[in-house]
Amino acid sequence: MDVQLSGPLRAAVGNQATITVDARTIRELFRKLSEQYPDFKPLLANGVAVAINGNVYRDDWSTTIPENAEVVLLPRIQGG
Amino acid sequence: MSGAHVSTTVNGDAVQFACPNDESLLDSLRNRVGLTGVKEGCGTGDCGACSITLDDRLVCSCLVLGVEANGKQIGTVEGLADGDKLHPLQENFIKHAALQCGICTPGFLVAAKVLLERNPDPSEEEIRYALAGNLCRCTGYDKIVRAVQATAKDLRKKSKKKS
Amino acid sequence: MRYEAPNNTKAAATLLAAEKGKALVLAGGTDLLVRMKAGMLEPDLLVDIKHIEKMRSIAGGNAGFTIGAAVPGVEIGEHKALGKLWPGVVEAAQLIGSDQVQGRCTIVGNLCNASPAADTVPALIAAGAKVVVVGKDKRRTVAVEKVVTGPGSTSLAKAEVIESIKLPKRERSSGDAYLRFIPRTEMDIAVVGAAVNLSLSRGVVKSARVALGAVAPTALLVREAADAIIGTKLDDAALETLATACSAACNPIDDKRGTIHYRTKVAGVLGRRAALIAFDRAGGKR
Amino acid sequence: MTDSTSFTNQKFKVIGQRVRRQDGMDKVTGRAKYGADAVAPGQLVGVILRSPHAHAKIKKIDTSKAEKLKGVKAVITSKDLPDHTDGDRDLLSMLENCMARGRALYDGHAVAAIAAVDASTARKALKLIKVDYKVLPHVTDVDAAMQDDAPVIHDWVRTIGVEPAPTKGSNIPMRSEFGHGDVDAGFAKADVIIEKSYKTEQTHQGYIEPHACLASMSPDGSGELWVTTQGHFAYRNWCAQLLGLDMSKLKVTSSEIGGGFGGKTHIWMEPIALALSRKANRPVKVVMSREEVFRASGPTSSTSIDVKIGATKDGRIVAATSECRYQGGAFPGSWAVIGAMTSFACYDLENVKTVGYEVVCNRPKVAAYRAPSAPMASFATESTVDLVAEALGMDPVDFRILNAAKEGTRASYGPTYGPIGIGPTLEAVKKHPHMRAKLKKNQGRGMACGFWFNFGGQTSCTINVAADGTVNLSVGTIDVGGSRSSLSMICAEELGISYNQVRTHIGDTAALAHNDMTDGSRGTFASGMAAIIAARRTKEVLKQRAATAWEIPVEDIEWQDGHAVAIGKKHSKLEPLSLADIAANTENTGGPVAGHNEFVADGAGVSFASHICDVDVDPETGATRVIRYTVIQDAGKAIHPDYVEGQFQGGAAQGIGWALNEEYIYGEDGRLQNPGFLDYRIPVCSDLPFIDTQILEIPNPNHPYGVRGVGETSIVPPLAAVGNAVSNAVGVRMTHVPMSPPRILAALEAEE
Repeated sequence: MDVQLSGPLRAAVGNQATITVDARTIRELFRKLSEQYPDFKPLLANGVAVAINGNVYRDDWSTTIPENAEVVLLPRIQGG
Repeated sequence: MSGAHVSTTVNGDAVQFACPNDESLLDSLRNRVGLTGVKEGCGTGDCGACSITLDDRLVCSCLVLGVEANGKQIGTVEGLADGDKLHPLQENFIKHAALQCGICTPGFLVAAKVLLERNPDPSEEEIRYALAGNLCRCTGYDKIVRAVQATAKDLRKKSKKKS
Repeated sequence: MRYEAPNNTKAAATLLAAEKGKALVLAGGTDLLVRMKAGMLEPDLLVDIKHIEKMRSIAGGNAGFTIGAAVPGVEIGEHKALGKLWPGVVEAAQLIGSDQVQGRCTIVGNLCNASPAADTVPALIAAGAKVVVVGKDKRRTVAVEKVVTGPGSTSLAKAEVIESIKLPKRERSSGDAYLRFIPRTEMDIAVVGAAVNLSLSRGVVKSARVALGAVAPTALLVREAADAIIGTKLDDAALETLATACSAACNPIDDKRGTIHYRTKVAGVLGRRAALIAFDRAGGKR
Repeated sequence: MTDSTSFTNQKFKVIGQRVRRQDGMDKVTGRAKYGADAVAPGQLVGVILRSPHAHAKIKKIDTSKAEKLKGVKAVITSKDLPDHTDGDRDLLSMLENCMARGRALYDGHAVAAIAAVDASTARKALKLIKVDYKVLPHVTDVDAAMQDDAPVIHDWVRTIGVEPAPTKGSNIPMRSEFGHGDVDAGFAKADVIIEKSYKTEQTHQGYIEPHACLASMSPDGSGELWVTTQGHFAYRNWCAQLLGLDMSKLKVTSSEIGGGFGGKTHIWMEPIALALSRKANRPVKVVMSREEVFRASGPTSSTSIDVKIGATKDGRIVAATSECRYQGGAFPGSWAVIGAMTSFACYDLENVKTVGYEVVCNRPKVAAYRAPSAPMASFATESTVDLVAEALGMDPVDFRILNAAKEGTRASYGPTYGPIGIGPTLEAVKKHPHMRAKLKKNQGRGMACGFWFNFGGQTSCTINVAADGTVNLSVGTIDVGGSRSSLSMICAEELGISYNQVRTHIGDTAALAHNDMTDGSRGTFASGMAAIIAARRTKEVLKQRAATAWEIPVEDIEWQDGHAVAIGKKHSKLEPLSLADIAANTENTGGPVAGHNEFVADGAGVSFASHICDVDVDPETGATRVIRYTVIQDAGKAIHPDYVEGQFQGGAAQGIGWALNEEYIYGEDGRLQNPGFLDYRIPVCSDLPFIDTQILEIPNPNHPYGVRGVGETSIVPPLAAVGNAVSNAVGVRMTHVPMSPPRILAALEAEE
């Protein structure tokens, strides 16, 4: 599936806006990205959220990613 | 710091405390009399959270020395209710959702009480200016002003009935 | 720190004179206690003047008022005769702080705090008010504009205390007004203050005094601004000359409350607006 | 079904009512206990010495005289706070922010602290500490800090997000970029292009209750902390990590909170209070003064933003860009990221690019402030949107409606929107009587839109059924504005009992599993969702108990209106059992009845608002008064409408204050000049009109009731709504917030 990246996350994957990864859960997605792109790991520690079909998941890495889902990685931001 | 022995009346009760001469009445009330309903938001008279009455005058207790309270009559938020019966302002603040975090509420209640005793039928503008010395950061003042208006109405009705 | 609450003026002056360290007068305390809390002032003695009966009352009438140094703002606001004859002085006193502050603050405290931005000072200067100063051995009367000598400093000697403020005899067809500019509607220190006091004769300004606050190290009595309207019916040209004179008199600073440019410009605007109110109060018709 | 969080459009009995709040009685009688209201036997007073310099090397701290003063029980410096952070840069920054480590980084930065028997001894002791400073060059302005010749505050900062990776230190920790399409191609198609630069000054949350805590540490490493906070679990974790404690040995109890708005999502003097207590082996109370709150807590960013929008004659935006430079204080943060993400979130754009630069300055470390970073970005965007509409000769509301995001729009920050409320709020603006009210000379009307994400996060709660059938709900999200009442309503709704039968409490860190903070408008959303699930689980237990009592299969039982009802003819003789009936006999049916939920509340729905503002400007003084104001916002579902309205009104008031008068003013010396409510001018009662509200309810599909967070969005539109109104009143476009009287007068004179 295609994973879109935004913000500082793009720099971690060689300045690509979209990459292709096969993953069924957020956990698997993050594991594969960390293996493929060493710069991704420190960003992950800062917090990365995943938008799956428009819903933003900030914490639960067990969330499953449906086939053909729109997947967007976002910085995990803070509220007030 | 030399100190003083202060005999005063708080919410109708005789109270005595000893304090250093430079201690604010706010600190005396909170730390020596145990009335923590009187809040400190600034300590400089700008927020009104420490509002009390001193001989029936509305004042910021942070701008009064503890020693100055000697022989005076003090009224705080703790003295508003009559036993288990809330003051109409207290009732209306709850009913009209006039508080969110509630830290400014004691000061507003005391200030609003003084206002309504002086002016039983204040206009919106009069209410807003009378309460300008009390800062609230949660409500935008909307529901506070409405609660005071509702109380003024209730009290006027009540005094009409009596007369 | 010692705290003393004498019951007569002489005793207050004697206490101040006897103290070797720093001795200060406590009236309303709305400035003093803030500074003490901030650690800017560490007095060795506070002399509370609120127990001095003479300083707690407002006396007089048309022939002149005497306002005790310990009278709080709220009582000045409640004094009907004073408000009728000197509405400008009273509104200036009422502008000091919130209702809570009004419960404590005094106009003499406002004066002795010696802030360039004090609200009552321009109004008192415009009114031609004087203060009664009591020392250990003598009393003297001083014009208000002679009391403050610079930001935070006054012409009072160490053992002197102001007992009261005297407002002069009020002539017929007189009016005064004080306006200040603040960014909010309440609770701010004046960015600019302007007071005008005038008397009319047959609808023409016979005498006038114009004073400005927060535009120089001390409040200013602006004679040129008064001259601009004396002998006029406050026509637009006279008002414009007054405004220009007010702006010209300004010697302000840039600070967190306003810029030099802003203060200078707004001093003229407020001077003009205050003159219109005073004129109207005096019964003038344009 | 029990644990499903999908929206079901159920009919409500309790939800939507305006019930009396449960903490109301304590709060109107002065009985409610806030941060500074706790007392412990033998407690000491803790005070903090702060740097008078914006940037200085601390050569030496001599505490010996202070230590010798009678009544002083502990003196600490950074030496008493050894580094336990194990290479975690963010955590170390947090520690360094709590107390300077060799360098003071801003005016007000803590340098040392004292615990003494009373306040006057503590204050006297502070003056006896001698600090030898070497003053260093400082920078406080966001644009100045980005210049090549600016003093570099942290030599270890390397800009993330740029190619090639820099090898040299700077004040720019990160560049981030969002967007899609081809903006150059988009601008090439545009008939009108407006490009404008904006500045906004730093503001503070301005909560009326200063930070306060009572810390009690024992030599065995256990301790308790009573504190005003938006997140006691986070405080527990951070304090334990920074002090090298076991998290479970530190029990943190949240006091009533006197306002937070994001400012109490971060620790400041709490680790210091604990360290003082540990050293003195006595309880220590630390209460910040108002001046300390302004100088040394976490205000919001000051910003500098460029926006460029291109549109075609038919009113379609064809390209939009923004560059957001956000000052984050003395340590790296990620505030510009949010500015860049929210810049164009209200619009449906084919070509959009937003860039954020985080900037470090010699100012206090920025913390969240209600929809953090969004108001400034919105000010720049919404001001420019009005300019584009004007250039096209279009009505600004129609122009926004034409370009508004909708379900299926790809958000400028990446994902595709589900059902959202921007369009409906704009349609509501068009219909609102406010839009047709007459205006006088020097009065003007403006409107603007705003967006906020809203969060969910880790949440746990417990429902306990008492023997009389009344119910306790324990949650771990702090109640900042009445959420305990909303949560009691939810619990009552689910259990089919009355609101007055439920009492909600905030559990301490030992009583519940972890809860994220009350931030991101998550309190009622997340704890509400957790409470729904916990209540549904409780109902399952109650049904089982009825089945046990009746000796019938649980499948034959339904829960109706607070009763277990046996279904079917064969059970027709069984009278329904009320919750109280079941509760009275739990010892015979299996023991106490409770329901729990521990989960991640994902699926917070995004929220939109449109505001309308009328102002009156005095052209001779620049004084501006807001004379009428209307907030229209999508709440998803309003649990307690009074408190939803309260959030709308409070946010709008804060935004109006920001727009007109609130700002941090730094001198040339890098010191804060207005650390008090006298000159940091938050709106007073007489500054504001009544603030009208209109709640829209476009259900969030990911919440059983359709709830969206409501707390933050309302602060986003006011800056631009006021700016647009000023422009329409007196014809000057304000690009610098706050639009204080001197700035407006200067703009008017420049126009002449």
